[in-house]
Amino acid sequence: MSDAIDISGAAATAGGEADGFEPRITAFVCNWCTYTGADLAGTSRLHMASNVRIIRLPCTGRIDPLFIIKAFERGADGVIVSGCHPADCHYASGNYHARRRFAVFHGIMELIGVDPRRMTFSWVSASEGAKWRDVVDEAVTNVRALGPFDAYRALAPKDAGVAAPAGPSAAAASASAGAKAEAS
Amino acid sequence: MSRVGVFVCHCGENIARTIDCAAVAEALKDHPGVAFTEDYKYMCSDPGQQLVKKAIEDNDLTGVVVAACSPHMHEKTFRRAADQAGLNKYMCEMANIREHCSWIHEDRGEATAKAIDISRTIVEKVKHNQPLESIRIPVTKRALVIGAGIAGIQAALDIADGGHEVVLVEKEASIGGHMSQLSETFPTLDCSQCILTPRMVEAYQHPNITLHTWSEVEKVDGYIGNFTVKIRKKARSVNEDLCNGCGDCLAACPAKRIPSEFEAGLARRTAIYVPFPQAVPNIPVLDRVNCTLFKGRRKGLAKEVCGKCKETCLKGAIDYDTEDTFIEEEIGAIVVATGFTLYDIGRDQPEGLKGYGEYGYGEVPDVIDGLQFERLASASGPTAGAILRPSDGKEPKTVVFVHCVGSRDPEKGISYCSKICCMYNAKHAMLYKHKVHDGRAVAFYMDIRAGGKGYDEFSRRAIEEDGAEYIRGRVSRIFRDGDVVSVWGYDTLSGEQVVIDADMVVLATAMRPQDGIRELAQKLSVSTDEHGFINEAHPKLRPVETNTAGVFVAGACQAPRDIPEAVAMASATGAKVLGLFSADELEREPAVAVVDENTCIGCTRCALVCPYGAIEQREICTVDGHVCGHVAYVNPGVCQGCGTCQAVCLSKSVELQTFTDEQIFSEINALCYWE
Amino acid sequence: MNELRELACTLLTDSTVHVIIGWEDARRGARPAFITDPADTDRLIFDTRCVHDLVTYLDPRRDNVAELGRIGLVVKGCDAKAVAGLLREAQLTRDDIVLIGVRCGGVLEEAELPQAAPLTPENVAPRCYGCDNREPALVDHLLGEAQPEPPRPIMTIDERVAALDAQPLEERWAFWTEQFGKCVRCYACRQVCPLCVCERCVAEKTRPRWIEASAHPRGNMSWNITRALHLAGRCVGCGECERFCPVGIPLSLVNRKLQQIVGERYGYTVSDDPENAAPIGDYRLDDKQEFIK
Amino acid sequence: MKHADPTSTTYFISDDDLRALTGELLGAGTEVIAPVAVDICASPSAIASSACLRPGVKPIDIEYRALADAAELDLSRGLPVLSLKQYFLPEYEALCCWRQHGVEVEVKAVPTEFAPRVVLAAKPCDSAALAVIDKVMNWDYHDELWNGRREATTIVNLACPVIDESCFCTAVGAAPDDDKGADALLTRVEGGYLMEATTDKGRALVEAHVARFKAETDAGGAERRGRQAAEERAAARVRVAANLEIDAASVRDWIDTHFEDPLLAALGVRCNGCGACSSVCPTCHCFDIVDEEEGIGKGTRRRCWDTCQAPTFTLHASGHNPRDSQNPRYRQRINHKFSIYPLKFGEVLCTGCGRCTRVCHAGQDLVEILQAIDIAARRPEAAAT
Repeated sequence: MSDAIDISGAAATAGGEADGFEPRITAFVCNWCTYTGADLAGTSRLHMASNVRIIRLPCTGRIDPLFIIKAFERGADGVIVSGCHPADCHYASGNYHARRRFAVFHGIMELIGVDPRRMTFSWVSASEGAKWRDVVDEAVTNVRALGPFDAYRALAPKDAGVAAPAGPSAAAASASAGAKAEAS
Repeated sequence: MSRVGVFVCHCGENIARTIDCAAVAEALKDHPGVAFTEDYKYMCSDPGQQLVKKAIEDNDLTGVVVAACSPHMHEKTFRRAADQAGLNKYMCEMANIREHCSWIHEDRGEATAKAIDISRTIVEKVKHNQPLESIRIPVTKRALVIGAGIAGIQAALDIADGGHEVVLVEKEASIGGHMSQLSETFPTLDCSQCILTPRMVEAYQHPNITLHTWSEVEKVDGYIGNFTVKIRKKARSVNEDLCNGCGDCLAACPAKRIPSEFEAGLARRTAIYVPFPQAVPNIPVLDRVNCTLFKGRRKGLAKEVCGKCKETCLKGAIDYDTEDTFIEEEIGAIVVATGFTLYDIGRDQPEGLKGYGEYGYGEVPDVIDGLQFERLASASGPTAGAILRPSDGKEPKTVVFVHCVGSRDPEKGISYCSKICCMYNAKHAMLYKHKVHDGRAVAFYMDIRAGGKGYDEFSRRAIEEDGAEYIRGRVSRIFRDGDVVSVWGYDTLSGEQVVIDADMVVLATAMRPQDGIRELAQKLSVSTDEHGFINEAHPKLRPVETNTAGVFVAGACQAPRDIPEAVAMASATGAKVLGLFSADELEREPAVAVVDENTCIGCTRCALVCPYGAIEQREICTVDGHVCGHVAYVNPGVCQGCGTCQAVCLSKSVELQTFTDEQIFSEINALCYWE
Repeated sequence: MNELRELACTLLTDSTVHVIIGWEDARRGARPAFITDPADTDRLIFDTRCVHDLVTYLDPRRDNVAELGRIGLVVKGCDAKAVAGLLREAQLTRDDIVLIGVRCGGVLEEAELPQAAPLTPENVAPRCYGCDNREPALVDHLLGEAQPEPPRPIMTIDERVAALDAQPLEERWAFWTEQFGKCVRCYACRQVCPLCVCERCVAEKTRPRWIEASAHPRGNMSWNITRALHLAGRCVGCGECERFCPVGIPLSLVNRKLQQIVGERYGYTVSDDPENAAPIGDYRLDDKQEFIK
Repeated sequence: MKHADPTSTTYFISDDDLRALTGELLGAGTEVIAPVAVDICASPSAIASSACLRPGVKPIDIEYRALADAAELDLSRGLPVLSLKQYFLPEYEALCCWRQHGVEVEVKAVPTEFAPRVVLAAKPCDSAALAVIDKVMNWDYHDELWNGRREATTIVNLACPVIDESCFCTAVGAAPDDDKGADALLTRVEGGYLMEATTDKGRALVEAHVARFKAETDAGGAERRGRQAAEERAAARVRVAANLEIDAASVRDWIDTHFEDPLLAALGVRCNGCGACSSVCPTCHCFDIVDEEEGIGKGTRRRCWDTCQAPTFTLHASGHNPRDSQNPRYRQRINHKFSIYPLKFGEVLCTGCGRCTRVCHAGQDLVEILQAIDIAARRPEAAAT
């Protein structure tokens, strides 16, 4: 419907973007290690890809897999989850609990057919500004190679009268995503 | 409907160089719920803050987003400003467009676009912020000081003089620590005992200080302002109230050949003993391991084989059947001052360390360590201050001092510099030369580290005035060669191999944290570095705080320290504790979890994962008051706000204030603006 | 069977319990039975059609079951694991129920059959193969004589999961989007799950609404992933979710995959020992983290 | 050649013509919905179900689907898993969407006109259900979306070829050969079908494709086919009636006056409240309205199926829930279908398709329940004791 309101968050991901595609990556990071590490990267003027948007949380222990699912629903092509190294958790054990949760989530997403390279998990301490830069750049490179996560966006509801979210149909999308998965 | 104000800071050129701040402010104008946007050169400057306050008042803003530097930098600043403008301070958040954007990107277009996203994200968060009140928790104005060396004593005295009770716990029989073993102290060469003893007595007699010697911290519960500490008073076998310190029991004791810890093994003591004459308290303990009576008991002999001390004690203070007792203390703040122990070059080493086979694993007589030399040089020591070597009591004519034994030797497992050795070696060389005028003092060193008031002058004096020979180089071998101790070294300046037939060798062995420090750190839930030294909260800005609120650190348990540093740290902790005690309640960020009792089913998952044991089960009752179930309850005093409970709650029945699901959900939602 | 009926009769007669929850024969096959009158105990049956995990009736929020009084529950080994789950999560007090265990040699895939059929590789419920709890320990009474091992199904669940894992990513994605696409969000899977006992399911939380309510592929994906994750380390593999699903989504494959993950990574197998703490909510310092940079 | 006589309403259409007719409709871009056998063992799904692994006949799902090709048309099938309801009240549908600009909100409603479409071989219990729901959809509020779809759709029923132990349409005033809610009825006869067009839409369909139909006026089999059809249909009714016979009126009144009766009050004990019965029910029409965000200040308002079997259905904002357990919730289901609705609209809110019974693995059996209520209603004294 030409006159419909475009409410599709991922409108700009129309297939045409495939060339010159810029991945959108959401990072869920803990306040004490990785967020501070990212601050250090800044104060050290370490240049890195600009595709990552950080959401600050107190601890990786606070991160619910639903955050990641919602990020994909909202058009993220990839996610980064990062916190304190084991034994460094500001809250003693938050990251240990998170580690188990992520392991299970990671397994399920793989079963379902989500390319694990769309999800980067890392430990980045407050003193590892350079590591943060590397994590960001590597994630961006991986996701750029995989292409837009149209397969997930294609799950969006297609209502009569509401402009359907851009991107190919579920089948086509999954196929293309698959093709990329195989290619890379 | 929320009315958020967005304030974009140029940070001079720091942000403006790569981000078009005006464009960011412009882009945010029509963001749903945004009522005011502005960009300014220095938002944190006084006029900048004025701008924020004015905007809050003029546009009755319900939330504030400052797009500038990291929240770790200026969040407090702007929250204070918001507060002054009558807006709840927790309705103000920072969008980090400097560290996370302008400083790490070059392309102006990209950076500006990202800055807009970041700002939108935080606007979305603020739209769901709740006005919160800081949490107030009562403070028990009693301090616990663990370790009664010079640092512990100093901290205890400062706090006690500040008018608050102190519980001082010392695991040895006497307070005083290592300083009481020293002869003279650098760089002034004043007598250690002379300056320490008055402090020990003062601490002992101070009305505000409760002293527990021969005691250890068993268990620590609670949190800042409200710790409960369980202390183990080890069985002393001597009633502290009855004993008058006459010393008859010592004379009576038949077991007299036990190496004295205080004399660093250079003298003997009895089984019932006082560590040293000036001990505080001057009350003996019975060393049950070496006591004849207890040996008999361990053998299971029918009748007691000894009992002489008890017989001689007119006060009837001795009781062989006392056992460890426990006392619990309510505590508001804790100072850790457990000090150091010396690295020992022997074969048996704790994990990660290696001994010095090349130096004979400490089995060569007349190869001693610094503390042993202190005892030799001490007027109150086994030789009454005469420098006589242990093997045959002969006065050594050639003494070799070896620096950095263990220290700065990653190969042996210790990479750090023990810091005080350069100074005490100089002191030892000096003391030796003062006592043995015709003697030869040779020091092998890596570098001379004499930073400190009067320190360099002091070490030069050893060389220039007292004629100590300093050889720059390491010692490769030390072994007994007939009557002498042969020292093979290398002079890196002349490039020559050096062999010295010494009469005695003094090793400046490294300083290590006390044994058992890791266990203690766990009880206090503070972290330690790879060597076991306790981690400070910030190496520069919070050197005497730990990452556990209410636990402070002083002296050599944090890193190698000399006396003035240890004392300075101790007084610093004193100031911190007094500051904490200056208010009846302390304020905490309301970043705590809150349970929705309507939907919680009391499955206890949250309680299982809470690192602080802040979650307990609470009964809920129907209107007519009969118990109809259990739900989780989060103790806001204990909760530190990690949010792990919320992530594991299946029904999302617990919310972490300041990081609620709605806030995070909306931040993720903001990602839709990417295009 | 008589053993079961007699015990039930005694328990009801001497008011040890007020209701026996077991299975009965009905017009369309076996189904849950709620016996309150000793005279009715001869309705009780136990045969290969008794597929239902009756533990779902112990959900503390089932007031209409609770008001029947003290419960005597007939459980197979797999059901006993679910009871342990409820005990573990403080949803039940052991002393409040009487557990009547039945030695089990496996069950059929479906309960709606005129009479019990002997188990064959074609009709056996795949989950029964390799069952490690055919004689529940967590019971007050254990009835029946020892049963033979269930037959090996044409394809075991593990083989199915393996077959699925062997597919390339895009095949798996196509498969699951198709399967989850069918979901009508009736939440039958949740309602029958003996361990889904939340007062308010996360799917019904509205502020914020993490899981979209309407049955479009995106909301369905979110719901199905979340349902699975919430059962990680808790699922006892009773298969009721899949059996009740009106559109036939193969949920037991997801559940099984989760069991494999916690099994391989944390050496955890769900058992009917209430002390056997769940793996999620627990941790080891040296937990595997090969997927973390 | 002889063409169909427009005045007559009974025609014969051969199997080939029916397929051709379907082809024409599709060719003209008309959506054609019909029961389709879906191979649930299509790879890779095969591993999902043991049924697919068993030797011999492969299982299939029957679904109402929009045909892609006339060849898919297969009238031999039984009852689809989901009823025809989903094509008139979809599992979810947009009502409107909104977008916020600053403090302004722009709202856009969805269109309520729909392209014409045809349903072939609809189950009589499904079409009848639509007619029943029409009542509530045009009561205090005229539901444009529902009615829009109803008007745009021509429904051709097929007299039931498959009947099982859960069918009871005849007990609730419907029939396996009913044309209620439909525009025409097909009955299997040798060589093809008898087609009775009973509404203008039905007749219009015939006229539009008149070449495909033969009026059943001529001799030469018409009478035989008529008899054959009549016998088939009568036999089907008898088979259904054998499952259940009740007096719907006395059931209605008894329920109305026995709200607290133990028989009604304890119905839900084995029910899990999963609501699968409502999902598959052709007459359950309750929906929830939800606003689903697509980001900041933008989203869609949708209505989606809801069920009275879910606790949240009646949960008040206060936390109070008038139907606080499965007993009152299940009673509500019976009450609404067999008493409240009939009393208000003169129609039982059930067409006896039996899906709820088939789908329930907890053994809730509507046939059994209605039987019990019927007995109670006929012999009040029996129920009292």
